[in-house]
Amino acid sequence: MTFDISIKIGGEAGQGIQTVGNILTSVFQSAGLYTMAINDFESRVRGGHSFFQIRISDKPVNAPSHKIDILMALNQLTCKYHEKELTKDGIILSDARFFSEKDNIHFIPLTELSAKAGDKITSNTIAVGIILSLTGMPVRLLEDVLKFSFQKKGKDILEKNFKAAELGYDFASKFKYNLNLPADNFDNSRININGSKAIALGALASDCRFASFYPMSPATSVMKNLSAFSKDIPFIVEQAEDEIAAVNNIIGASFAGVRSITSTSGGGFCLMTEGLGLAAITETPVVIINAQRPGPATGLPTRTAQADLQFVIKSSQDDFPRFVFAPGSPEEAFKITQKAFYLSEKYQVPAIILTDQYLNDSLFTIEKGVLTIPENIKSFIIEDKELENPELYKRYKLTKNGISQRVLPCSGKAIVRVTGNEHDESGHISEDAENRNKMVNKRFVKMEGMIQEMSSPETFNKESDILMIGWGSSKYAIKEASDILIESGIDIGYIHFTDLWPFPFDMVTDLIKNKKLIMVEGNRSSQLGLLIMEQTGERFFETVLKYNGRPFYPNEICKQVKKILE
Amino acid sequence: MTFDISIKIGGEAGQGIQTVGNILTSVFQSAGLYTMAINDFESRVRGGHSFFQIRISDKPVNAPSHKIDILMALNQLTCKYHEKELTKDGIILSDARFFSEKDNIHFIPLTELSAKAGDKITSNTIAVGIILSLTGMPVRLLEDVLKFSFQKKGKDILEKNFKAAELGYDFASKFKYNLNLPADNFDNSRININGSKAIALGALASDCRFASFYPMSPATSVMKNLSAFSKDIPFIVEQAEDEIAAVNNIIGASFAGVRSITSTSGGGFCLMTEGLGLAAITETPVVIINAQRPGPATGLPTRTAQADLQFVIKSSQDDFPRFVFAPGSPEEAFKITQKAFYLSEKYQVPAIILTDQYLNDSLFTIEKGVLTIPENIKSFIIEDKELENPELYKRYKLTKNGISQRVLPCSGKAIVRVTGNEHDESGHISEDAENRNKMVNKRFVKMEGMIQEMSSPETFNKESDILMIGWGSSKYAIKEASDILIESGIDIGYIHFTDLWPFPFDMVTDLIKNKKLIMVEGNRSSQLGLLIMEQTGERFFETVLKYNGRPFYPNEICKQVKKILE
Amino acid sequence: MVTVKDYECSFENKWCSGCGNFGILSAMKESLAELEISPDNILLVSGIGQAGKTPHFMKCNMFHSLHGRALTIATGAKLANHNLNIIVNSGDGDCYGEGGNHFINAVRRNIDVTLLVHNNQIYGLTKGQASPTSDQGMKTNLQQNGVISEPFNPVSTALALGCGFVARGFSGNTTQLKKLIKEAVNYRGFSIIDILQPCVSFNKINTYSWYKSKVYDLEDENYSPDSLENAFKISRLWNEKIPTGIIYKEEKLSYTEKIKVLNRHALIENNYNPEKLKEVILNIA
Amino acid sequence: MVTVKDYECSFENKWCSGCGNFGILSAMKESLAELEISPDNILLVSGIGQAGKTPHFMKCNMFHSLHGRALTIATGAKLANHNLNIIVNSGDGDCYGEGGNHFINAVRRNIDVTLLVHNNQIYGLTKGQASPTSDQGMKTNLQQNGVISEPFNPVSTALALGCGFVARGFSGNTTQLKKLIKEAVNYRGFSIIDILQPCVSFNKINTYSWYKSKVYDLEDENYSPDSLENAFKISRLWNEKIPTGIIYKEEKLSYTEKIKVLNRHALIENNYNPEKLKEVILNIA
Ligand SMILES: Cc1ncc(C[n+]2csc(CCOP(=O)(O)OP(=O)(O)O)c2C)c(N)n1
Ligand SMILES: Cc1ncc(C[n+]2csc(CCOP(=O)(O)OP(=O)(O)O)c2C)c(N)n1
Ligand code: SF4
Ligand code: SF4
Ligand SMILES: [Mg+2]
Ligand SMILES: [Mg+2]
Repeated sequence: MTFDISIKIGGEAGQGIQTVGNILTSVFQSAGLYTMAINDFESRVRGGHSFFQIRISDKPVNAPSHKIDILMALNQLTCKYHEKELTKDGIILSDARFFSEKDNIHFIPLTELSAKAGDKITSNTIAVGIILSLTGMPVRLLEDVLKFSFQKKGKDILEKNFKAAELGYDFASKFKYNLNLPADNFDNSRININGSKAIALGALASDCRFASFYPMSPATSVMKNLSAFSKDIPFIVEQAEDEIAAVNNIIGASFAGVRSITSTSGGGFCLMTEGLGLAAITETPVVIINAQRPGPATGLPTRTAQADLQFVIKSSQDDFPRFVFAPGSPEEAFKITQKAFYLSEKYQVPAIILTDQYLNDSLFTIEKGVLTIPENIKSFIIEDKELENPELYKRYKLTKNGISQRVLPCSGKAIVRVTGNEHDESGHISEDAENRNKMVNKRFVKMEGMIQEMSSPETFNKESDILMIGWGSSKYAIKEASDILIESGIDIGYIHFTDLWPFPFDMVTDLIKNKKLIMVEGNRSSQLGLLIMEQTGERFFETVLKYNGRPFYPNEICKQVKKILE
Repeated sequence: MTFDISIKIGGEAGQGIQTVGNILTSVFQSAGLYTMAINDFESRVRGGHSFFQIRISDKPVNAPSHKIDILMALNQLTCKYHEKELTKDGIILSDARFFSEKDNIHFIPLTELSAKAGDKITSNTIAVGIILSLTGMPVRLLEDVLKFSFQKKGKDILEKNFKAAELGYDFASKFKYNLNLPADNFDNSRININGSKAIALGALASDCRFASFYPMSPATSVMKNLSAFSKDIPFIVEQAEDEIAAVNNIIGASFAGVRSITSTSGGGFCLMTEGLGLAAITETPVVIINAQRPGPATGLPTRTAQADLQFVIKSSQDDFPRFVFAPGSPEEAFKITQKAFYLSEKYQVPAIILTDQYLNDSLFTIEKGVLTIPENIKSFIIEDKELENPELYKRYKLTKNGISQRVLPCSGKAIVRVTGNEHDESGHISEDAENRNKMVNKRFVKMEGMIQEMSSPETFNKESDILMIGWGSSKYAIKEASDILIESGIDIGYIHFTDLWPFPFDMVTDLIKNKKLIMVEGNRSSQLGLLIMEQTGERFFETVLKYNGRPFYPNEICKQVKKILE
Repeated sequence: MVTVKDYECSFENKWCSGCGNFGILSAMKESLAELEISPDNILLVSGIGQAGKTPHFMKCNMFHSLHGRALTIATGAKLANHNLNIIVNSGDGDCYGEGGNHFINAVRRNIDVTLLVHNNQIYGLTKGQASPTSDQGMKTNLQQNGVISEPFNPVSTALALGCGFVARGFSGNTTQLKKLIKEAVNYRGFSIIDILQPCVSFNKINTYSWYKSKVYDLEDENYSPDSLENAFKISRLWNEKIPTGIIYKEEKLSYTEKIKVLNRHALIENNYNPEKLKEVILNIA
Repeated sequence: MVTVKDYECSFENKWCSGCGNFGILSAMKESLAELEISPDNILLVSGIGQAGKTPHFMKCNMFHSLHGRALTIATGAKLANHNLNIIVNSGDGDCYGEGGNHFINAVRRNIDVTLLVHNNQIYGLTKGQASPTSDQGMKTNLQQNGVISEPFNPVSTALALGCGFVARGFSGNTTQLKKLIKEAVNYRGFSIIDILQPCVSFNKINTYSWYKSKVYDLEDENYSPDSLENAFKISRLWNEKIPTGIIYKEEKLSYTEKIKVLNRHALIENNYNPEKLKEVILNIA
């Protein structure tokens, strides 16, 4: 890495912080730089305090930094909260209203400049111009991005924004400060993408055609992405009356033969747990996204957490098999969504994907090539003509691997009977004790196949005696922490879990034997730690836990790990 | 034990099997005998096959027997299904329609006899008369019970039933068969009671005054008992529109100051999980009964299971403290319900009681003295006048033990603010990171006190190297199995859990160290076994699992344990 | 030719003898046969309750789902494949109690599904608690002092929500019921028939003869079901006389007809199109 | 004397400036002051949404509960202590969407609680998805092709369900709104005011001026709110003119008045009575 700088734009909700951030990120991307951006906001539409923070480097960066080089303060709270995050040479750019006289604080007269540009709504573009100038980006790149962003708004708006950009550049040129980042390595093999969009694309690349949901942060963004794509592709996004309806809608649609998805967050997932059981006993494939946020109950609706792992594994009454995955990046989100659809249909069990506000709303630079679209989708649906005798078809025929032929209703002569009561092979209610044993075992025997499908966790320096263990979205924060620790002379490894249930206990037992384990998790009780204890009998581990609604930063992991190792 | 006999009455739903069973049980009880009765029925109102099975002894009996001495068959299926359960000398009493010629089958012309008694609805009483005669019970005892049961129906009906009873006695007197049980040890210190009623009484003895529920087997019976009592005591039972409403109704009522309860089963509990989180974050005490039945989804609605343990411990998004109990008998149900109310209010956390169809619907003989009514109920509610300065009252004031003073809304000058969002001490929404940490920790620190309140599991012969472990309703079946095994020369102990969460891991770790463990559980995955692994790191155990919807019988546990030990 | 016999099924019927559900079952079979819809072309969706068991008692494709959720399953299935003929069998508790919110929204969507509510004014399968339609004053084990809530009026409510086909049937009049079911199935949009169905085991108030003495056929009065205001007025009748027949009917576009992507093909009929997807991915760059 | 100032609270208001919620908040404070109800004597219960935040912005006892569940909390609290004055603040999504089933049943119970629905025809807090009351055709990020469901008509539906106090207010007319709130709070039974509330951030169709140009006060037309049929007719008006004021009013016994054990004391006022319990236990032997 030749450079690694971070820019934070802070202000009130409604001031357009996210727009500024998104445009900046796009420009850096088109300059050929790697970026990673996080999005921090309150549960309100106007006012309060929020920020957008971009990290930029010539090498991949995939976690936020705790140090800021440029802090743009659109409200006073930004200075108050974030001044301490500045690097030694870092500067603050701040709007007139709360300008204070310190060496590293630079006054930027946004209102004045935007008046000059002819429209006060251009003030965000001016802010962008200033930052880009200070980082050494050419104005041309900004103009390209503006064209893309504002073209729909008409020529007049576009012109004004061009002008605003230039005013910003001019204004900033009088500062001595300039980071002079390189701007000529554009590489069109990369794009910026957040977790939500990656999941949405993963669903499309799985031939998913139906989604039903009830709005809930931070889960709605997955559906928003699907909605946007649905203009080009035969895809229906249905807004249900509640989460109960949403999950049952997709069970109905999947039963009828269309791959289906829903997306919700904790409280909504609560309401889906009964439907989860229905999917399980009727053996109907469904994919459920649980985008985690801090709870209990409404908790912190727009913030992040990794605290639903045990819940999604153990929830709904009685025992039954399911898949649980937790991607650690947009790449993994895209791939795992496809895997979830494939496995859910293959085994006829529900699959749950745990994401969170951090992964869903953060932008990462990825290789476009990662988003490979498969040429074919393997379907496990049986057609009437493939049946020897459709009249004798039994939806729940007992088989060695627990998987029965799945025929669609009204697709031929076979009669398809499905019930949420315990049933016999033909799908009729049965209270018989022997039949019950057979059916429970039929469902459970699938676990033997399912566990074979689980990828073992990704490992880094796994030979070390000390291993950090994490899961899901914290992947790169922990990875970076482990790099820093190793560099500082501490021999440490890292195990990253994405495939969480059925728990690959054999592989894991081997990996962790006789190691010092440090669980790094976004929850209060170390839920993966407990799961590892439950599944492997491993007894002792240390923890680095964070549950204040904010994502992990590599340096704080380092600090805590060092404290543990002292 | 000088005798230990079992009687089974089988027939269709709607034939009055339960009435016959209940009357018989009452008569045996009034003869001074100990009884234990189970109730097996399908999810339908008429037809099919169901049975009522009574075990009778001169010593306490608390689990069903696999052997039957008298089998009364009111339908043909009874013979088909249960003939093989007969003891060597056992007899079948069967109605004309499907009489078959075997030595031990006796024809009982119920229709004919009831015609004689003047009303065909007396045929059940005739059946009762026959059985009582064959067991040596005097007709007088039956007449007392009939008086009690039929007095509301008028003199005519009562007379007819007396006559019917006598006809039954007369008819049976021609059989050589007679068990000649003693009938003169009536002891009014004992009563027959099932789990539902014990829970309902426990709630009343906790000063609970409000219940809200949505009907669901096998949970409705708790509410039915409370409804019946509510004629004498100021108690409201509200039937809600759904389970979501039910749990939130009781949260509202408890917030307003009245101890409150709800009762549901798995699928209904799913719908309550979001409310569970609301109770947790608002720190509102509530008691939730989850009466288990086999799932997933609708499963086997009228049958029994112990398969929601992990679900109730881990459910609802994010981490928070709660209590989970599982009584093993009506005595324990009565006591634990009181403990649940007490602790829920003391710690301001939700408490969940796991019962099941078996415990709820089975009759046990208990000492009346066990049902002690406390003279006072300790309340943890703070009144305005106890506050130094009501105007400064803060609902969520940070304290060392996590417990804040709980004042009721509109009970004085103090303003009570409660929210399901993360909040500050005063109850207002707060998104502050530091405050969040404090509030999570405030809730969690209660666990330290809570775990001190947990009783250690009851143990029997705990010094043995081999320990069976069970929880909840299977208590006496396992206990009896351990007695039989010990008698047969196998040195074995038994640990019975009622207090399951917070898990008393210290006590347990000591108990199980270096032992061979055999988990005996009514579920497919050995949920308590997994919990013990999670909490103690204990790694190996054998299992005796049953999940066909039927309760445990001591002898089948013995058989399987022997197989394990072979 | 489809006959009622084609709908016979050997699975044991588990209802009480004399139950009003039998009339509904036979009217349904007859209607379907007369409509020439064969068992392999019909999907019955149901919730949990005695009504919810209906699909088990005839030969057909079925989804016997969760208590209260039948309409949500039917909605999903219809959106995935709008060529399906879907009839929902639900109980008064199932549909108007636990499923109340889905009832509201199925009506608002106007999804082309026929809803038959077996309204016995009681929770049958759970042995006799009050349901949303129980009359005030009805006592049960759980309503010791009698029901005190205003009964849910499904007809008035459906009208208020904008339902385009609202009817009331009586399981004791299968001739009329058969006609209503046929019209409802043929209606393009969401159609409701609230069917008065005596529960001989638990409802000792609203018995067969209680209903019999009150019901009358709107057709006999030359009622015309095209005025919403008239329909609302009629919908308030209960204690003296109970109107049956089609109470309101109005043609409008059904939900799936309004969804553009469904104009040409049902969702299930599309093919996976990797080329199109590659384009989408190019566009987001 | 209670004044509006008594209701002031220092907690920062988090609504957008210009939001229609401000009018509702001030009308509420004024009504309560004029009714001489002090902050320590009022309990506000709310769900989740912008409307749900209301109780934070005035001094009062409050339960800010779950999305959709405000009415269920209020019902429990009222049954436990029917001396409480309870007002529920809910959003159109909260009350008619997620909470639809509880809305139905609160009306049916006729529990003595006042419901104020901040109806902005949009999901505000979650940033602009269609709500049950969104007009057909409204486009949003999640409704790319526009809303195609029939909008939920809260007034018609409340009438169909038998509500005894149904009104519509407009947050732009606080004088009328204050009057309505006072009448609703004084009404013994379940009272609903559906309040038209412009969301300046997300609803660009049903704006302040859109409403302004359509609303009229029923009082100005000498409308008398005592005929259910008239009320139903009036409730159908929307596109041209939107009636506000009390649409229907009928006196009847409220829920807690019908519960015998509550005739003398609120549930909370009873004392624990061990003697009575011992009797009960004796009786079951
Ligand atoms: C979530 C849930 N709650 C409750 C139940 C229990 N339950 C089964 S059937 C039923 C009521 C049946 O009444 P209704 O819908 O009127 O049907 P009927 O039996 O009268 O035909 C209930 C409450 C359930 N299965 N699931
Ligand atoms: C169970 C559940 N589902 C979804 C949400 C997310 N959510 C919060 S507010 C809201 C909608 C708000 O709309 P509305 O009720 O109309 O209130 P407004 O913000 O418009 O006042 C939703 C869907 C939630 N908190 N809980
Ligand atoms: S209980 Fe009632 S509804 Fe159910 S089958 Fe029997 S008569 Fe019919
Ligand atoms: S988003 Fe709409 S409803 Fe919410 S505060 Fe802003 S203007 Fe008001
Ligand atoms: Mg019913
Ligand atoms: Mg709204």
